[in-house]
Amino acid sequence: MKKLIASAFVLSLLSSAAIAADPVKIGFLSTFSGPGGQLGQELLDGFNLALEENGKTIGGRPVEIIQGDDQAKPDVGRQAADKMIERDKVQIMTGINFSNVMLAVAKPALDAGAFIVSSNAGPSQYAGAQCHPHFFAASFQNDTASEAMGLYLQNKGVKKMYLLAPNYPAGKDFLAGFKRFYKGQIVGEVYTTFGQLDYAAEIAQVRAANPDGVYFFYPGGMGINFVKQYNQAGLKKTIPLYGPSFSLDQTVLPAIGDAAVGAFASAFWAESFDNPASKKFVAAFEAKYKRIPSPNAADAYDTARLIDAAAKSIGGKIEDKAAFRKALETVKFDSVRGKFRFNTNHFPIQDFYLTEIVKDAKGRPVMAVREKIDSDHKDAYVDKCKMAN
Amino acid sequence: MAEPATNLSRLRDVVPTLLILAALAATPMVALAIGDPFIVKVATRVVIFAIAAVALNFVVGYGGLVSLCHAGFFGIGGYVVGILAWHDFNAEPLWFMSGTSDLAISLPAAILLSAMIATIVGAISLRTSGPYFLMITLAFNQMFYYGAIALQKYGGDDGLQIMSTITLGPLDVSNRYRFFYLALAVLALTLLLVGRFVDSRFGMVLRASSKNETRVIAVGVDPWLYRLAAFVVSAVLTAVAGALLAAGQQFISPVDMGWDRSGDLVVMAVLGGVGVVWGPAIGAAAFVVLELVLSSWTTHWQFVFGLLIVLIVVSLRGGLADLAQTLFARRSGEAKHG
Amino acid sequence: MADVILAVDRLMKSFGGLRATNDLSLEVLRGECHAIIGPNGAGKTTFISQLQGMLAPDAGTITLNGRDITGEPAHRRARLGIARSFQITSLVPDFSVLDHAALAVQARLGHSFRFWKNARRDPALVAPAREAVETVGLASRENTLARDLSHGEARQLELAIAIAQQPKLLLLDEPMAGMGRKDGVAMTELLARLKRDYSIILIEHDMQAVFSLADRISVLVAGHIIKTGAPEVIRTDPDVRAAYLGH
Amino acid sequence: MTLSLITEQLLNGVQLGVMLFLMSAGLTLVFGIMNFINLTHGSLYMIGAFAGAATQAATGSFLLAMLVAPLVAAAAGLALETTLLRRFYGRDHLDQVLVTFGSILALNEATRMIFGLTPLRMNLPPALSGHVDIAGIPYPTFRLAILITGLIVAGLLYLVIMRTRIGMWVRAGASNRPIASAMGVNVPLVFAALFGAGAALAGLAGVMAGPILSVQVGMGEPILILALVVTVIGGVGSIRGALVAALLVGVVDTLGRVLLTPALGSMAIFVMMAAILAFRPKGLFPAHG
Repeated sequence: MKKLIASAFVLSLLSSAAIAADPVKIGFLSTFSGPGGQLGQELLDGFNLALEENGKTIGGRPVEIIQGDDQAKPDVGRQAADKMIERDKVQIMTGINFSNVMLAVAKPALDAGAFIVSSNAGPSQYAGAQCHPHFFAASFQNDTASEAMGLYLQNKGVKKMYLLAPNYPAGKDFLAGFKRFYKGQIVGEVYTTFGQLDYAAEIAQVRAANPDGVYFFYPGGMGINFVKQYNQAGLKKTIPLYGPSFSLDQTVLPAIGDAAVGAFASAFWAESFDNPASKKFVAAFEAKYKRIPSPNAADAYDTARLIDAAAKSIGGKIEDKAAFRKALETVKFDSVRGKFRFNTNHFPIQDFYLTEIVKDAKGRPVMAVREKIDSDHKDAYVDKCKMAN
Repeated sequence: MAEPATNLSRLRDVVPTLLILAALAATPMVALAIGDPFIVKVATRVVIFAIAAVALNFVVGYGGLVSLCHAGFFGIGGYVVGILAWHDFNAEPLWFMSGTSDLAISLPAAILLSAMIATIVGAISLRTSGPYFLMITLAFNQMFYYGAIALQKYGGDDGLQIMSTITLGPLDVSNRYRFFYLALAVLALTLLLVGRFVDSRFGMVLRASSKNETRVIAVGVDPWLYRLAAFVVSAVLTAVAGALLAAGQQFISPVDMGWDRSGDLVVMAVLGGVGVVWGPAIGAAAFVVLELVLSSWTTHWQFVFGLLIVLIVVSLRGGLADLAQTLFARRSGEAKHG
Repeated sequence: MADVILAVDRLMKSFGGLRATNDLSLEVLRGECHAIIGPNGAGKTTFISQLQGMLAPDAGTITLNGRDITGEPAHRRARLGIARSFQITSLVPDFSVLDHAALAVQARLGHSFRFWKNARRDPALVAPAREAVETVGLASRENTLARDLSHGEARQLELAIAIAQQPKLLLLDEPMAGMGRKDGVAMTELLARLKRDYSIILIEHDMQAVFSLADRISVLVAGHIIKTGAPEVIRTDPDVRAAYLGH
Repeated sequence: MTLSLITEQLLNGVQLGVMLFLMSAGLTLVFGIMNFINLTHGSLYMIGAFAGAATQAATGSFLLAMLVAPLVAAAAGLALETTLLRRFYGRDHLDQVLVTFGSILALNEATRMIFGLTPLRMNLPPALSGHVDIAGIPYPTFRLAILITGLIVAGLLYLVIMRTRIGMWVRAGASNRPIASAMGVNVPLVFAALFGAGAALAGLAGVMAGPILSVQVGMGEPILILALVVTVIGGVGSIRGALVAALLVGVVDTLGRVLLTPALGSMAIFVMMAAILAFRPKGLFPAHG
């Protein structure tokens, strides 16, 4: 067994020994296997695209990406993160998509002195009380997309809403975020088993409650199942579907197909965004990967460019942690989201838009921007954050 | 006349056990020598899963009872340590007692709680046998799993972080080397206990019951109580492994007690070989190390991993232990001829 | 009545519509070898299984040494002194000959909640086990695993296990089933020795063996005992000849 | 809940049950007759769904997809059986679990390498995409079609098993294996055929689930667990038990989700299984004496 471990070690040494001196080392930990594997690949593709456009450099230095698979299991993620930090000596960690993996990984990574620049997961703990000088979320805080949709429906005067989400913390966060701004009547608030396949029973309950709209948060396969079945039940026309972009983005739309057309999503970015950075990104992504990018890919793309811009502003010397932190906090880059800046808790302040799912010229369902919901939206936890100096 | 057989079996069991423990004990020194402390973390994970797999094999390999609720006990052990530490860190009393980050208290608590739960679960599950036992234990595992998710106060699905420093009595075990040797000592104890148990009168009844229940009843023994005792012992040792996992990674989550983790433990045991006490320890090492090495090569590592498992089960009837024994036998055979 | 070790009173057992045991009454005397014979399908093994406790009768009582054991489970009956050798050999494939006998000894000695001491090196188990193994003539094979035994040896081992239990009553279900002539003769000699020490209920198709061993014989036809008597009485009984031996 | 809502939820439960029956039928027979725990059954379901989705994408025909999927699943099942799994019929359950576990990993990953990561889409044919009125409830036509198809298949299966020579052999095999093999049938051939038929049913369930669920890698495992629950509650080897248990699981799961708290709703069928097995340790309709 000792031999096994030793040979495992030698093998990984061989792969890392060939790299040129002084590269920036970035650990990309995400879910690559199992049903969640699609999201990890989406994030990695967005991240890699930005690096390639940049000649595979960060802040003018060559970059080495150490990839890790967390299998959507916190303890597996923890082990992979330990390896990245201790053996590969990564300086920045990114890619993590599940909040529970983030919570298992963040503390040891930060304790070891690494930066975390999240391209996806943005748990409320790190936006609030546990905020950390070296923790940045270039993506979003979990609740904000739901807050935007709640705000929109409140402003529009929609009276009765029915809420659905999986029974896990992110599901509760999303619905809590929605209720933070929506003050109308909530005629149903249902939490289903994580990974549930069939929603016929819940949809029947929705029909019986006859609300003015349904707000749902179902990521991945759950969202595909729910939207298809909702459409088959014939409810989409009478009771409109509203969701955060994660329930209706390009990771699921191709599989849902026409069933999603007519649903509404709140988003900080959509593939139809009309700014030069975004258009360039979408075109490059489609050309390279033969599919439309999702907001997750856009976030990862932004994350890489954000890290690069910050590193560049200090001449690539990210080893100076105080300077790098400062550079990240005040980073200026050409975000695909148009406007982007960090709040004091290192979570983004960004605009939110209402989008509707329509078919594009090629007949593919996409998110089309309808109106801006909120400018410079901040998360709800920033007041709890006492950022250390 | 019985002596030669006994000596042979002792050689078969004791020598590999000592080799495994010695190899593990040497890993921190290797890690230090080549300057890669991460190896110690991997070795710790190997040791913890080895404890659970060896414990599970007590009922699987010797009792003929394939349990799919051992991840549940693994998680129960972890949550006892985690919850007590949470109350310690937040200085909030837990019913009548205060929280603690001392393993000298939380380990016995984990043992006690898992023993109580295992007694109830075992008493019900052991009414069934064969595949029905497999599925009823799966049902209990699902109940534990959803129960842990319902623990919203302790993080629910997000899991529970241990913020305080874990100690063992006056000893700070947050140092990875110290913690590794603590885990290794528990593995050694587990191997010793299970090794003694399977050769004892108790073990004879347990093993005979798994192969021929009718015969055991006919000589005047009701296997039920023996199976229950074995189930409880196995569950308790698994809970200790879970407690160590939580203490070592400072974190426990419901994912650690999902049914697929139960399946992983069974796979480790069978992969290593259920016929010998130390087999599952090798299986755990192979599983953990293969997973780590393969997943660093390719995102399609599960394809290779799956094929390797198929290959092993097709070619080796007694798991990796079989391979080890064959190699050992051939080498000593060659030595004799040479 | 003191010399009756086992009394069976109006035992009934049905499987679906089939009456496998039909109003069966029988008394076995202490120290006798009581053979039960009957055509195939007469319900002999079903009857033995009810005596041992693997099957529960629908009605009737079974009394061992004056104690009603009808409701007792099989393992407790074994502890009360009933030992059974199975018609179809029932062994633990990866246990040695000695292990089997030792298992029976440890069951007799009380509970087996002893976790530490190696059972295979426990003289309290090994010595009596070896004695039982020697009695049936398997001494030279004591370390052989059950799966490596010949058919005849496995039959002998079945007996060794039963003897190691030191039972009050031995239930022998076709101990010679499937044996060649030579093994059969050896087994008959062995049984002749055993009957000096034990009360025995013997089910056997080998009539030569039955008539040489049995003190009394009961004839079972369609789940009912039609006759009980000394071998020479049974041999000449016209009803028995008609029902069983006649063809 | 109103009466019409209860009716609708019962319909939903029965429809889920019918799907589960299609999955469990093959599982319980292979388990009962070959004494083989086939964890790859969920992968065969996945293969059926992918084959169906790919066929529809290529030809646009849902009907063709319905025909191709069971055939591809059966072919995959037969390939697995003849090259690998048949060696494990006589082996320990543990070895069977291990070899099929390894196969699941490899099959899932292979599917991912072929079809990529994005879930596939299956569209409903226009004729089935509307809804029909059942006692005042607008019920999706496709779900009704699943229900009817499932009941027809269940009925046919019942007739085959109860009324034909093959069925007689299968029943004998499920309750007494030695007798079955002593009946002088070409055992390997019949085993393979049975395995293939079970795989075809799993493939059919997969393609019928395609328009409702997302067609993605890993879709087989959750349904495998439910099918195992059904198999065990019904009694291993019993077709009748599988039918009753499938409907029971479908209805209890559906109503549990509606009537209970989320945590309890998730546990409902497992609590039910534990309770049933505690009182009937060999399931509701034990096939082996």
